[in-house]
Amino acid sequence: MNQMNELFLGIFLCSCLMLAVSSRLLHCIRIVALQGVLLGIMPVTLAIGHGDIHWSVMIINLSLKGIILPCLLYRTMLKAGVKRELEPVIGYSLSAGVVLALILFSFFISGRLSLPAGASDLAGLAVPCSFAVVMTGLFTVIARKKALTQVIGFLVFENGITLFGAAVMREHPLIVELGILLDVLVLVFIMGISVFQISREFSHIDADRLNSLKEEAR
Amino acid sequence: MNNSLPVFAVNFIAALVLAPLLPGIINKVKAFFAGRKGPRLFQLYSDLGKLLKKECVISSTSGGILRIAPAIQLTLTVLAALLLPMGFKNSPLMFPGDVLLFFYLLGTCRFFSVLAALDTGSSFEGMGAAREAFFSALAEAAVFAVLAFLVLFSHSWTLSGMLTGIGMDSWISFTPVLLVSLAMLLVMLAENCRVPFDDPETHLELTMIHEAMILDYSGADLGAILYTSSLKLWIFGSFIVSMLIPGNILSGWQETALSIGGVFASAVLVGIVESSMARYRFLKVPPLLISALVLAIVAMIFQLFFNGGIR
Amino acid sequence: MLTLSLLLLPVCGALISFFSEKPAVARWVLMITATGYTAICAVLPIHPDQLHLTETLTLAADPAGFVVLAATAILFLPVSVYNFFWMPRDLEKNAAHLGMKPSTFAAILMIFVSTMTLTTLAQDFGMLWVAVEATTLASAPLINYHRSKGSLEAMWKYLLICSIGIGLALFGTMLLSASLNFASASFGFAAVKRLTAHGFFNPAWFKAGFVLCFAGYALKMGLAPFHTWLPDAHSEAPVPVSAMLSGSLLNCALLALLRLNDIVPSDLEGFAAGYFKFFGFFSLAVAAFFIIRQKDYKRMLAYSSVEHMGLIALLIGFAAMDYAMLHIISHSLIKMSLFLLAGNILLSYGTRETALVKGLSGRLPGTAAFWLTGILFICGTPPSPLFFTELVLVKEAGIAAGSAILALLLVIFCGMSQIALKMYAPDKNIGADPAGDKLCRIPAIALAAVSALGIAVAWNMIG
Amino acid sequence: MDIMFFPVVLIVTGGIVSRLLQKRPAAAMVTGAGTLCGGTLAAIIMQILCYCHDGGFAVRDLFAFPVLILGLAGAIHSIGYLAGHGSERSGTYWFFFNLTAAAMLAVTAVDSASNPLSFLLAWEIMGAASFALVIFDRHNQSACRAGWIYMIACHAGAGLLILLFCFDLTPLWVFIIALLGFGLKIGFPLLHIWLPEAHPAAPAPVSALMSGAMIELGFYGLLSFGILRDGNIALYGWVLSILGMATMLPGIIFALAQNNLKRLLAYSSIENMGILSCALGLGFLGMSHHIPGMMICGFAGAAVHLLNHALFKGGLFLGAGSVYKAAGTLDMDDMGGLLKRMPWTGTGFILHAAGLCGLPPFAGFAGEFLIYCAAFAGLGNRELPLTVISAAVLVILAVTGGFAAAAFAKVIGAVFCGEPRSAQAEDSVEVSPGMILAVWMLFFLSCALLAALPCGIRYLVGLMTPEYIGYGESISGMVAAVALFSLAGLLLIFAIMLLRRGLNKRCGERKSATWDCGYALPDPRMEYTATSFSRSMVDFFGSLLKPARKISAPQGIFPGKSELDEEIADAGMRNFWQPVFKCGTFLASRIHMLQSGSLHFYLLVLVITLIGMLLGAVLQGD
Repeated sequence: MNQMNELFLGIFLCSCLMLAVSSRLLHCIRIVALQGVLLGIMPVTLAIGHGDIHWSVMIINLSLKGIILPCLLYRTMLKAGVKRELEPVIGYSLSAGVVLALILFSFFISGRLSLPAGASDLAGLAVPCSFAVVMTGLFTVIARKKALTQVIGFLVFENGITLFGAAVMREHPLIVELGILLDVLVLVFIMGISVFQISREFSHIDADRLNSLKEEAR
Repeated sequence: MNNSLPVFAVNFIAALVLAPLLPGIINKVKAFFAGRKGPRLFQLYSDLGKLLKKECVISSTSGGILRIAPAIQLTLTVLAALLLPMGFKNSPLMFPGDVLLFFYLLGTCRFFSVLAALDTGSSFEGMGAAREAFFSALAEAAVFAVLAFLVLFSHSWTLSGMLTGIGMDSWISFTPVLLVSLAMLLVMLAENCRVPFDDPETHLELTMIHEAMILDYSGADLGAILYTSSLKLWIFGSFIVSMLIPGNILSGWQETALSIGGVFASAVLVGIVESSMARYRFLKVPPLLISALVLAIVAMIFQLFFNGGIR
Repeated sequence: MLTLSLLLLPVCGALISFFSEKPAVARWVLMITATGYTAICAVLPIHPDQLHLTETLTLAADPAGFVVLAATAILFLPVSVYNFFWMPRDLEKNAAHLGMKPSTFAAILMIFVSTMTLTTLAQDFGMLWVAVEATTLASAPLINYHRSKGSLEAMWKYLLICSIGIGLALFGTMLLSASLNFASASFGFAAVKRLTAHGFFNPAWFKAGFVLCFAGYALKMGLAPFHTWLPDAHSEAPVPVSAMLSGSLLNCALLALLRLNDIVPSDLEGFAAGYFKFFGFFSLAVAAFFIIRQKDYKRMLAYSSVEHMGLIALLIGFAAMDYAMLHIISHSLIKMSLFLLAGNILLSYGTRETALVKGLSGRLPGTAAFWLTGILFICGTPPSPLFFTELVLVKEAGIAAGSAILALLLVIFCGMSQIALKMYAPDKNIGADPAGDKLCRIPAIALAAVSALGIAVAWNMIG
Repeated sequence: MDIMFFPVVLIVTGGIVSRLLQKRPAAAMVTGAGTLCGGTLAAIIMQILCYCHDGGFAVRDLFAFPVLILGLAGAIHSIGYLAGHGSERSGTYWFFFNLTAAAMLAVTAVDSASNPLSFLLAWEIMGAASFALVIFDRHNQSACRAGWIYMIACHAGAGLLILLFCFDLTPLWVFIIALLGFGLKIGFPLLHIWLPEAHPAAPAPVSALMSGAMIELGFYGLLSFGILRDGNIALYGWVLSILGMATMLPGIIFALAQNNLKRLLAYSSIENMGILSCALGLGFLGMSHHIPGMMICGFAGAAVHLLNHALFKGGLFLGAGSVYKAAGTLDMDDMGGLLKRMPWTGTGFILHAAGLCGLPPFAGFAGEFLIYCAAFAGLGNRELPLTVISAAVLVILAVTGGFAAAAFAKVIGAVFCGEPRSAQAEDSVEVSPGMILAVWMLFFLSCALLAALPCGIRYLVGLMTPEYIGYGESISGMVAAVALFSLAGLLLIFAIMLLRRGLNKRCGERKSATWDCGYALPDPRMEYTATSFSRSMVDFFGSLLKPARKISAPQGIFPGKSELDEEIADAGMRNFWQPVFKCGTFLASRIHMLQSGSLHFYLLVLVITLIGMLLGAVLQGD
């Protein structure tokens, strides 16, 4: 199963690069959904050969990250009436370069961290991958203007963290795991509402134009 | 020195009695230089006699300082005179530090004369008062620099000790004493409102200092003021004379004559100065007073470095 | 049982309030809930209580947690009482742009308190993270109670920056867990501490995890340079919420940092303390410059919170834990009073701009007097307990750092007092507003309590 | 337990009760004033009983005395001052007034050596409570600015004291920090800027308490904490005397130029603190060079001047308060002729002013006399630096005295003499008896001080330095001579006044308009005002004072309204603090630009910091 898991990780990295170059919001949402599905499956594939498989967690994860959240985002997109990220802060080709650099950087950093004892076999690859996903998420939040894209970026960031958790760690207690999931759900829900409210109030969802609150220079 | 008290007493009474002569002497000298006959030598005595009989007119603006100021000035000037060595004899009332009291008594006189001038509400008197306050503050600097010199020179804290302490040996180191005397002469001219600081003869109120301040006095009050200013002239003359002439070279009564003669001579000197120069513009008065300070400081430097005052 | 009721009481109140849909009911429910909540908190130290969720997962109030819990409770009660009188007046003035129903507002406020309670009770890093994230979620809608472009923007920034910050903390938590080489089944504070104390950890992973957790919770706490969202959120929120955000929420994040600091093994103490010191000092410096000539008095208070979080971080960095706790409690009370007073000013003048607030001493005499008192207190004028904590801090920091801290505190004082006095300055053209001034009693009582605390501390220190 | 403990508690309790009685001003007043008067009186009596019982004396008693006396006088004066002037808030007033007085008393009473924290606390509370009083006056628009400056000074001073108390420093550093920290209270150059702002703004009894007692406590602090036994005594002497000279002369020059009555008095306080510092400096120089005369004269002069300044400046501020109450303004150009309208206050004010200028026959002279004597003693030493500094002190002190006389002549002339220059001054009437009593009480106390001085000096020298009792004897003899001369002078003046009365009864006395060069209708507008009085002196010191004049000169054949407006900004403020604050504000406004409102920028900062932290943490491990 290890090769399969490596393949999943590879898909993760590719999805990051795809996210960097895609301007259509729908496309971005699909990428997030793909990542969500992968995250749902990976604990199972990882656990094969190790023993316990938490099917319930898998189902919740899969349905939440792979289906519900993308749906929420899609709905918000429709409501806000925005389809494309037209003028990002950093252009698409440059973004691709940056994400590539970030991936390399993640490998560099994790190379310097000796793996903890008792980590799964996959950890050597999973750690840099999850670092890369986290950084890509952060990069997306910074480099894109639309509030919705920022939510997507945040979700990618969150996925990176989950990936790390799934690939490197044993599980949290179930209740904590559920708490984390609930938090993410509510967060995206509230963010969605906010994006909707912003689009209604400002008739745009450009986060860079939300800059009325500042210290005025004299 | 057992006969010093009577000598002092005689000199003191002479000062009180003869003081009004000084303005007469000055006027006579000035008249001489101007080729006029001038007022009588005893003119001030007659004036005082006349004023004592006259009705007193008080400004209706006054709040009372005007009335009390002449009494204060007269009293404090007489008290100051008591501290001064007279006829080269120590004052019987002397005590260490009395020199401070001496100058501060004169200062208090001036303070109240300024207040009295302001009390009338007259703009001319205000003008005079402002100038008096300003110039006398600057004169204080010169006075206390002279004092510092005297303390250094005589190692005494009493006025009598300082002035009589400049004995024969002071003639050996004459330069500092002369410089200090010159400074003191300038202070005397300033304090007594003589040319070149002020012109008592002027008839234009705008240019007056002391005369402007007493515009509203009349009767006995004016008499007291005039008498006080002549006594003040005497005090300063006597101060300089005691400083310049070393004591204890003649017998008691000859010294008395010398000192009174010296004061008269200082009056003549003032007269000569008044005849030979004009009043300075007000802007030039502060530099002149500061030069008096500089003179005293130079004297001190002389004393410290050239006369071996310092280890 | 007590612990559970502490968590569930606000939730019940929230449900009642939410479904009643009436502002009056909401106000009453809020006040009653707060009273009950405070009462339970008061009983808690007498009857120590634990709630076992699973065999490894418990909820309990340990000393540090209890301090923060107490700070929350003593804020919740006055804020809810203030809210009782504030809400109708606010409805009167701002009915046109309400972002939600008052009942919903009260409900979310209670949920918010519940999540903060969970933070203080959590005994496990995972639970802690869940609770802190939940506080963000519960507080974000509150900011947008008065819907305006500004509040929406503030909410968005708050939501996004804090979520990322908390995400980092989650990442950090996982790294920490990994650093323990999976030796422990539980991730409770005590267990982790036992492990680290005996050296069963991977230093590199531990450091990375520590840094990420530190950054995440410091962001929530408002330490510079992660404070950027704070002035926006705290100034745009309605005053009861501002008071809770500044007075309680920041403490909760701080508690997380305290937990983190607690598990640091002795050979890494210098490493951890360095972060506390650096970010504490940096916050102090940043706040100092932003307070000077601040145009918005609520923002000024927000920056002052940044400053005080910096001071508390410094106190932790210099290992003066007792005084850090004292600072937490005093700062919460004073800052709450100031925000409530700012609420009075806001209601009466209708603006947050300091330049437009003139003649406060004539218009709202009581508010004005306590406003000045509060500003002096927050700047550490005795009898404020902050004076003593700052004194201890300077003493611990040594002469060079101590002088720098004092200089920055002076700069902050200059800035704050200038603004406060400009508002206070009498103006003949401004008439009195006696109705608006009545609300100053609650902050007044809080300030009196703070002075009493300060006097007690002084008594104790002088001996 | 210290004997001051109960008075302090009584006064504070009274203040709190008074605040609680805010709704009933009369009751608040009775409580506040009653407890303050009672507390201070009790403290004074207890102190005297202590002396009678077992003798002894401590430096702190010297500083406690002004607090007690001015607390008492201030309380009496406040009763009248508050009437119709914020009496509805009298509870607040008394709360803070009592708190200030109690804190000041506590500053002197706590055992500061063993318990610096309580000293620090009392010190801070003193500052904060008096701050509340500075901004008490709701009619004064600029009070808040003044309060701000004052509070910053207090806070900065407290900060320095914290440094002083928290760390073990070398004696030199202790001295420097104490000089800065307490210098902020004393008002050394550049640290003085709060004085001319806060004193005019505060209610008069508060100004009296602050100026007469509080700033002097700065010296108490300096002596208690800054001057260490193992420090360099000569250095203390040099620094204090030079600093004193640098304080007093500019202080009085600025005083001279002011047209606001209380501002002038505030600058005069700066001057007097300079004199005090000079006296202490001379004392320390005498101590380090082993010149007993200089040491004793210097310290005794400082002590006497301290008491004199407390009494006279207190009286002057109270008098200024009475004037403000009657004339409704502090601008001297709008006053005039008040001596006729309020003879008791006016006479008291004039006597206090003469006393503060150090003119005989008042007690003020005794203090200056001793300081001059210290300089004399230094002159006789034949050591060049000491001679030079003594001569310099002598001259500077004299010039300062001269200008002080000029400044107070200006005050008296502009406020009390001549004709009123405004309608309100025209209508002013004498203030209530309590306010007069407070002023005169202080004057009589100063007379008593002069009378008690010879014995006091001998006693204290015997107590403190028994080996120099001979010097004490001779110095007390000198002071006794001064006192006797003063008495003689007063009696003589009285006699001459009687004489004059007799004379005028015979010759007649009548009143007439002031002679004004033949001008028939003298008008108040023609009078010499405060501005014009000091004009020539201000011009002389123009380079220091930099007066900003706005003139609209009379023009044309029939000139219309013409005006001259003169404003003199404080040199320290203008040349130092304003640029400093401007720089700070500019820097802050640049830094404000970082909070640009851009979410992307915020996040970027976040990520960069995070990466920096991570790299730091990971690389550190290697």
